[in-house]
Amino acid sequence: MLHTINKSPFFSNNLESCLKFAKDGDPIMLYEDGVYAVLAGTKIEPAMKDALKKHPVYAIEADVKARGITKVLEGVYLCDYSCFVGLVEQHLVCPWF
Amino acid sequence: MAEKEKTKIMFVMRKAAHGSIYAYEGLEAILIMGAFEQEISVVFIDDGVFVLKKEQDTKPLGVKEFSKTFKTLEDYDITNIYADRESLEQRGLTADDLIIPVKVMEAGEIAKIMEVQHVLLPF
Amino acid sequence: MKFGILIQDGPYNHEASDSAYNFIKAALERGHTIQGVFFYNDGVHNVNKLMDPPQDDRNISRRWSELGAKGIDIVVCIAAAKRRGINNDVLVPNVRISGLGQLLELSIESDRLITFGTG
Amino acid sequence: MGSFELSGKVYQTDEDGYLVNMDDWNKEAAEHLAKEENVEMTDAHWEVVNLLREYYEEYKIAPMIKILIKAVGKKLGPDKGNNKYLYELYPQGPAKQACKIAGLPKPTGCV
Repeated sequence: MLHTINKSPFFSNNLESCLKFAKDGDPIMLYEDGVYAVLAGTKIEPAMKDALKKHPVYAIEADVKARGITKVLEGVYLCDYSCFVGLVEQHLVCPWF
Repeated sequence: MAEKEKTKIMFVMRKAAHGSIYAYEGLEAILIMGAFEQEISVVFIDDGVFVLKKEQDTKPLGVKEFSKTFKTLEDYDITNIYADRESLEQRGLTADDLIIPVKVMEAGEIAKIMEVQHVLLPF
Repeated sequence: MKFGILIQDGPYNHEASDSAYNFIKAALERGHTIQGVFFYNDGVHNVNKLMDPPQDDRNISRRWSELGAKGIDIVVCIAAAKRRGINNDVLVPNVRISGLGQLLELSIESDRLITFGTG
Repeated sequence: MGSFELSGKVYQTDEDGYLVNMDDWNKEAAEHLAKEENVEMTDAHWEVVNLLREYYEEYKIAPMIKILIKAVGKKLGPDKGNNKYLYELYPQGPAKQACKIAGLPKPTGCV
């Protein structure tokens, strides 16, 4: 299952809920304000580092760049919409709104 | 997918009842889509569990008391209705506080049911 | 593959319409079919032809109309539309109003259905 | 939008003749709405209309035909809980006509 998140983890519990339900190995796609989760040096960094051990984590690069996020957590794959589509080809989508 | 195989569609309800329209329009979607005899299921997670809270009195607010409409789901043979145990517990609720019977489950069990769906619809 | 797209929120207020559009473009480039786009909730505002953004901004309703012109089935939920004052008179071309049964059909016919919205 | 007047009271209706305010409903209004639908109200007709109102009170929704048949069957017996019986009473469609006479909101018909 591919989990998609479009809200900042500083604003909503969507990422938290996603991590509770996601099975080890499930990919996570961060887009829109969801990409704030990849910012290094924040209070959710420990949770993200833990998540990165269990899940491939992707973030839409256009959203990351648009938000001035330059310090990206190590291990996050920055990707484009083609890559997003590629993940949807392989997985059922579970959106966390 | 084989022609006669029913499509598994799960509604994932994570938002409370009256602060936004998602829960209500989600319910409308469940009722219409439920009439086409596919395999519909509904899961209540996070604030979604508040949608089923008993004793809602919407008269003072002047909006429809649609929590009662969930009771009609069994007429549509929609009986696969789940709630996340932890979401209930964190909100001080138990299954007895809800207007319809639900299967209370752990997140891991719910995730397994999600995985076998054809479509997950968030409301 | 056949993709179905559900859009639950309106244009401009939120990035959902842009993300959906970018997703669809990428899917088409990868050779996939967009089985249909279904607008529900405030998503019905996406295809209002009265939309008139400033010159230097994207025109979101025109985007959907252009995708419709390419043969993609763009459907607006009638119940959600009625509630919000959207009817045939204000729709951009190449878009139609229909019922939630269409969302069910889209769910059945698509290999994957993906939702964009605010929540 | 339209309206009709009975015994000095004005009832607002929508473009399809449904009552705008459910709370306006009474037997007299129901008789009037039935006449507009060319339905002669008998005890059998009232049984269905009353059941619809009870259903709405309990579930806050007008049932679609399939569900109405189920509910009628449960409440009034299997000989009445079928398409044929209900269509004999309400030839233009029980969900539509009986709902209108019962003063319920128009079925969304979002199918």
